[in-house]
Amino acid sequence: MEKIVDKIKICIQCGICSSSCPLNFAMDIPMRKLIGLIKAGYTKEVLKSRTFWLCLSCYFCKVRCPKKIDLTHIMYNLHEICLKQNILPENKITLQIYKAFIKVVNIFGRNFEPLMFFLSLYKFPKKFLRFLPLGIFFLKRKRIHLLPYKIKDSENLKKILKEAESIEI
Amino acid sequence: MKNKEKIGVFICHCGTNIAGKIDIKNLIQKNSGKENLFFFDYPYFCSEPGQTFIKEKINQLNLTRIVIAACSPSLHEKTFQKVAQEAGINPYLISCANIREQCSWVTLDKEKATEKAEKIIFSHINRVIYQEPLFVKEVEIIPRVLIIGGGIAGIEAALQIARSGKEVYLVEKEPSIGGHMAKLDKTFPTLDCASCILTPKMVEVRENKNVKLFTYSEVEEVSGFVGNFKVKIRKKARSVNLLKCTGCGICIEKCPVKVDSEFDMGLSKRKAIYIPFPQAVPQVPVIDRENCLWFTNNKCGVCKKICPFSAIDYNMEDEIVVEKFGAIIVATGFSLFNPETIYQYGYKRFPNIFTSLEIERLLSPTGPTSGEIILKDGKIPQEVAIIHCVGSRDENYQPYCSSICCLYSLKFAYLIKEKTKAKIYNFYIDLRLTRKGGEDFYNRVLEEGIEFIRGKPSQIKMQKDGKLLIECEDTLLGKIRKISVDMVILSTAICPEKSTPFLARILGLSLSQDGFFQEKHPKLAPVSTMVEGIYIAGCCQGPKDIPESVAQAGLAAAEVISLIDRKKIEISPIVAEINEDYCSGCGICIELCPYNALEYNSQKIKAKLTPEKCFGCGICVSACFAGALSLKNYREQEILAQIEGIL
Amino acid sequence: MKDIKILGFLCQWCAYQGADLAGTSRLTYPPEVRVIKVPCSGRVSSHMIFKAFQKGADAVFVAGCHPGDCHFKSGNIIAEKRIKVVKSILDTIGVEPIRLDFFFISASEGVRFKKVVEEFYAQIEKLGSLNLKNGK
Amino acid sequence: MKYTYYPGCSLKSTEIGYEDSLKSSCEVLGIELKEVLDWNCCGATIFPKLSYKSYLLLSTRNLALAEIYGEDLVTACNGCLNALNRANFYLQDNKNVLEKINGVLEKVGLNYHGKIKVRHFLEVIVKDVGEKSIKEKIKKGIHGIKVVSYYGCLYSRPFSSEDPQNPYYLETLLKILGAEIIDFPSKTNCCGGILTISEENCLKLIKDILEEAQKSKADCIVTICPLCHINLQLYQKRIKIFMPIVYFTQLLGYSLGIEISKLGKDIFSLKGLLK
Repeated sequence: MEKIVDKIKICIQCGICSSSCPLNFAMDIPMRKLIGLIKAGYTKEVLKSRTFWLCLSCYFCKVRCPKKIDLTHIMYNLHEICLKQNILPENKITLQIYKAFIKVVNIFGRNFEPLMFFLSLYKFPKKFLRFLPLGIFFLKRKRIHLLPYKIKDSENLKKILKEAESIEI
Repeated sequence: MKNKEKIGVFICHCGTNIAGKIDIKNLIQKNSGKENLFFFDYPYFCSEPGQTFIKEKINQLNLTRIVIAACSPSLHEKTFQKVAQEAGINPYLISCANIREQCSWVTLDKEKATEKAEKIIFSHINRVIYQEPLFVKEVEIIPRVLIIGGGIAGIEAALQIARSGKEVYLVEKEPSIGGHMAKLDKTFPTLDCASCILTPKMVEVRENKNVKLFTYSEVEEVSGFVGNFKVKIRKKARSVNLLKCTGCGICIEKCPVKVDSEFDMGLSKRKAIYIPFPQAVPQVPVIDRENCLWFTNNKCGVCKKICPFSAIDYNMEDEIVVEKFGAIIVATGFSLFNPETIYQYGYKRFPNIFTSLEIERLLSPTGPTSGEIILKDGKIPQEVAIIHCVGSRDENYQPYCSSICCLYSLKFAYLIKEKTKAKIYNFYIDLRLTRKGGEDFYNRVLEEGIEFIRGKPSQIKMQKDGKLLIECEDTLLGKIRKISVDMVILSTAICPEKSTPFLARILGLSLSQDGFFQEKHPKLAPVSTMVEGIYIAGCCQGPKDIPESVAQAGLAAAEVISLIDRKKIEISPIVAEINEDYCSGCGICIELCPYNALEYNSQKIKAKLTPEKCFGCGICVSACFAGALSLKNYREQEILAQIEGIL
Repeated sequence: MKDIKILGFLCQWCAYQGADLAGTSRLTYPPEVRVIKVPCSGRVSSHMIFKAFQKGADAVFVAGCHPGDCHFKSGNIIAEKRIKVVKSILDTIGVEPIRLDFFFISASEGVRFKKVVEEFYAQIEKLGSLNLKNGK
Repeated sequence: MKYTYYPGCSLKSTEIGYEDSLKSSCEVLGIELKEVLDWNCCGATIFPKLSYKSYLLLSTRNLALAEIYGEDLVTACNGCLNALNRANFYLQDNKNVLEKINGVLEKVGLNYHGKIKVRHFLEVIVKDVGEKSIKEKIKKGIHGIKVVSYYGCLYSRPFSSEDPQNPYYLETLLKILGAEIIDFPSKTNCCGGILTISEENCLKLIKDILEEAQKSKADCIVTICPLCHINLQLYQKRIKIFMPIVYFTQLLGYSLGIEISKLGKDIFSLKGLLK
C-alpha cells in the first residue's frame, strides 16, 4: 500500500480517470475518489470497493492522466493486496475466471480457452447454461484444436513460477 | 612551489544552509596554523557587515589572495570581486569555492560533506596561488537597440527606448505589428477593448522617428557581444513598395484569390494580396507568393495593372540588412497549442469546437461574424461548454500552467452569456484567478448564473442530433456527468513560439525546461539573460497576461537605456594569450576557434591572436600541443593545481 | 575498500549550472563526485585528464552543453571528440576506457545531472578503484 | 525480412484461422517467421492482477527465449503485445528486478539481457514491408468493401509509436488493399476483455461498438486481436446485432491471392462481397 501511495502523490484529482473508464457506470466508487481515499488512508473502504475488480486493462485512464500516473498498475496492485488479505470480490465469477486461467497455465504452460471456460463456470450452473449455446454456436463456426498443448518444459516452469513468488520487487 | 602569498580563506555559514551540514569550526581548527593561510567564518559574507569584515581582514593582515567558500560563483562571484577591489586586491586574485550548491545541499552525511568541503576549499587555495591579476578593458556601446517581435511587449519596449532618444529597430515576422493582442476582443478582468488600447501604441510606433520598423522580416544571424552586436536581418520580399503605397486597398478589392485568413484563425478568407487587419501598421499590403496567381501560374497581374501608384513590384527580392546594435530585446511571444493532438476532444473532427483565439475572433466586432457568437449552421448556441487546461498542466503535452486561461475562460463565459443568454458550463481543475480584480470578476461571473464543474472532461462525442456530448466526473459531487452542448471552447495552452529554439541558438540563450527563454534569475533578473546585453520580455519568457508583458517590456527598456547611457562597458579579461616563441605554426587552433580570433601569420609562420575577438572558451588552448596558448584565469597550472587539491 | 573518487569537469554555462540546480533542488548524489568549473568543455585538455588519473581519480567525466547549445558554438562537440581519443589512449595504457566519459547536461537538467553522476558512480563502483602501478 | 514469432495461446487453440492467414500472407510477402521454441503464456492481463511477479517471470521467460534469435519479436495478439512490452519496459526501467528475475530464470538455463523489441504484426506489415511492396503483390484487392477498423485497447495503449487513441496503421493497410474506409471513432474502445464472461455490464461495451459499426453501414469490422474478435463475435446472438468480424490478415491474404479455404472460416461471411 505504501508503494501505491508513493506513486499517486502527484495526483491532482482532476477526475479524467473516472470518466474515461468504460465501466464507470458500474462502479461504486469513482476511480478518482478511490485514489483520493488511498491517499487519505481509508484503506478499508478502498479494498471493499468493487471498482478495481472491474478494471479491463484498457489503459484509457493511464494515457489520459495529466500526471502520467500508471493507474492500471495501481488497480493491479489493489487486486494483489486484496487476495493477500483474503478480501474477495462481490462478483465471485470474476475471481473464478482468474483462478481458472492461472490453473490452466500452471499445468500446461499455456492457456487453453475451452478448458479455462469450463473451469471458470462449472461452479455456477446458471451462468454455465446461459453460455453453453453461445459456446456451441461459436465452436461450430471455427476450426479449433480439441486438446490443450502442454509445453515441453512445463514442469520446470511450474517450479520457477513458485520460486518467483519469493522474490522482492 | 612554496607559497609566499598570504591567503585569506573566508568560509560562509549561509545561515544553516552550509553550517548545518558542514562542521566549519572543526574544519578551521584542523587547518589553522598552516603557513600563510588565514581562516575566517561568518554567518553571511554576502551581507554588508560580512563584506566589511572581509575588507577589514584584508587590510589588517595584508592578505594578497582570497578564497571565498560559500554559494555558487554564479551568484556572488561578482560581489566578492568588488569587495576585493575595494580593499585593494585585484578582483582576479580571488577564487570562489562552491560549498553550498555542490556540497552541503547535495550531501546527506555530515562527515562526508565536511570532508568534501575541505577538499573543495583546498583546491581553490591551490589554484589561487597561481592566479594573476587581470585588468578589464572598456569598449564603447553602440546607442542602437534591436527588438525582435512586434507584439505588445516589443511595441512597449520600442516606444520606451525611442522616447529616450535612442534609435530602435523593431523586427516583426508578420506583415503588421500588433501580435496576438491585436486579435483579442476584450481584455480581462476590466473588459476594455484590446484594439482601443493597442492601436494608439501601434500608431505611435509608426510616427516615432526613432523607431525603424521592419515588418515581414526575420533575424538570421547574430554575432558580437554586448555593446557591439552585429545582426543580419532578412527583409522578405513584400512585393509592394512601402514608400509608394498609400494603402488605398484597391488591389485587395480586385484580387481574385481567396485563402484562409491567418489573422482570423482560418475562420474567414483573405485575398492573396492583403493587409492582415484594418488597424495594421504599416497600412501596406503584402503579396502571399504561395497563393498569388502571378507567382504560381504566371497569370493575372491585376494588382499591378490597377495600382495607381505603381507600388506593386513582382520582381522584388529579399533584402539583407546588416546593422550593429548595443543591445537586443527578444519579445517573440507565444504560439497557441494545437488541440488536434488531443484526440478525445475532437477538435477539427467535429464542428463547433473552437480554440480560445478562434473565439476571440468570433467575439471581435471586426471578426468573421462581426462579433456574433453563432454555430457553423448560423444558429445561436443554447448551451456552451468551456474546457480549461487544454494542453496545459498535462505531462502528455505541456506540463506547466498557462497562467491566463482561467481568467480568459471567465471572460468568454461572461461575454458569451451577455451576447447569447446561453447556459454556460466551465470545466476546470483548479481556478487560478490571482490577478488584481480576479476574484471580483469571478463573483460577477457567478452572479450571471454560469455553472462551474470541477473535473477534467474525458471525451467529447458527437451525438445524432448534432450536439456535442461531454463526459466528465463532477469531482465535487463524485458523479459522472454527461452534458450535451452546442458549442465547446477549448482553453488552449500557451506554447513557446516556434522560432524560439532557432533564436536561442543564434543568440546564445538557453531555454528553460518548458521551452521558453531562460531568464538570468527568476526573481531578481527576470528580463536579463545569461548573455549580457540581451534581454527578454513578454510571453517568450513564459505564459503571462498583458499587464505583466508590459511591465517586463518596461523593465527591459529601462535596463537597455541604463546600459546604453553608460556609454562604455567593461569586457571580461578572460581571453586567450599566445606565446609566439613556443608556437610551431601548425594552425590547429585557427581551425578550431569559433570566433575567428586566431589568424595565420604567414610571414612569421605562426598563429596571430586578436584578443578583442576572443570570448575565452579555451578550445584553442587545450588543442595546442606546443603549449603556446593559454587562457587567462584558466591557465593549465591553475587547473592542474586545482585537480591536485580536490583529489 | 577505499573510497572511489570521481572528478568532473563542468562547463560553466550548462553543466555547472545544472549541477547548481541539482543543489538548489536539494537532490543528493555521492559526495565522492567532485567538480571543477571550466569555461567550456572544450577547455579540458588531455593533460588535465591524465593528471587527474595520476593524482588518484578513479574516474573522470567531462560535461558540456547539449549539441547546438554550446555557448561557444561547438566547444562541446570538440570536447566529445577529444574524449573519444583520450579513451582509446587510456585503453592502450591499461586503464578501462569506461572510467572516462562525456555527458551533455543543460542548465535546466538538475535531475539529469543527479541521474547521470549516480549511474556513472555506480558503474565505477562496480569496477573498483583504479590501480596505477608506477604512475605515468 | 526475418522476425521471431510469438503466436500466443489463442492463435494455437481457438483462433487457428488467424494464424493460418497470417502465416500464408507472410509466405507471399517474403517474411520469414521463426516461432519461439517452447514458449509459454505471456501472463495476459490476468497474472499481473493476481501476482505481478509470476507475470514478470512468464513474460520474461518468453523474452529470454526470443532473445536467442536476435530479431524483433512479433505477435499478432494485442494481449501478448501488451504483456510482453509491459514486462520489457518495466525490466528496462527496474534493472534490479531484472537481476532478480534472471536469478530465477538461470535455474532453467535462461537469461534475459533486455535487448529485444516487441512489435505487433500490423506494424511490421505497414512499416517494414511498406506500401510499395504490398501493392506489387496484390492479386485481387478488396475494392468496394466498406470496412471499419477496430484496434481494441492494447494495440496502441499504453505503448505505441502511434497516437494511443487514434492509431492509423490498420486504415493505412486496408486502404492499400483497396477497401473503403469508414471513420470509426470507437476504434480503440474496450471490448470488455476477459471480464465479458462474468460482468453483464461488459455487454454494453460490445453493444456500443457493434451498434456504431452497424450505423456506419460498414460491411464488416476488421480486428487485429483474437480476444476482441471472440468478444465481438460471440455475443452477437445475445445482443441481436449481426455483423461479420474478420481479421486483417484474412483480408490481406485474400488480396494477395491466397485461397479462401486457407484463411479461416470468418472470411466466409464476406463471401458474397468478395468477387
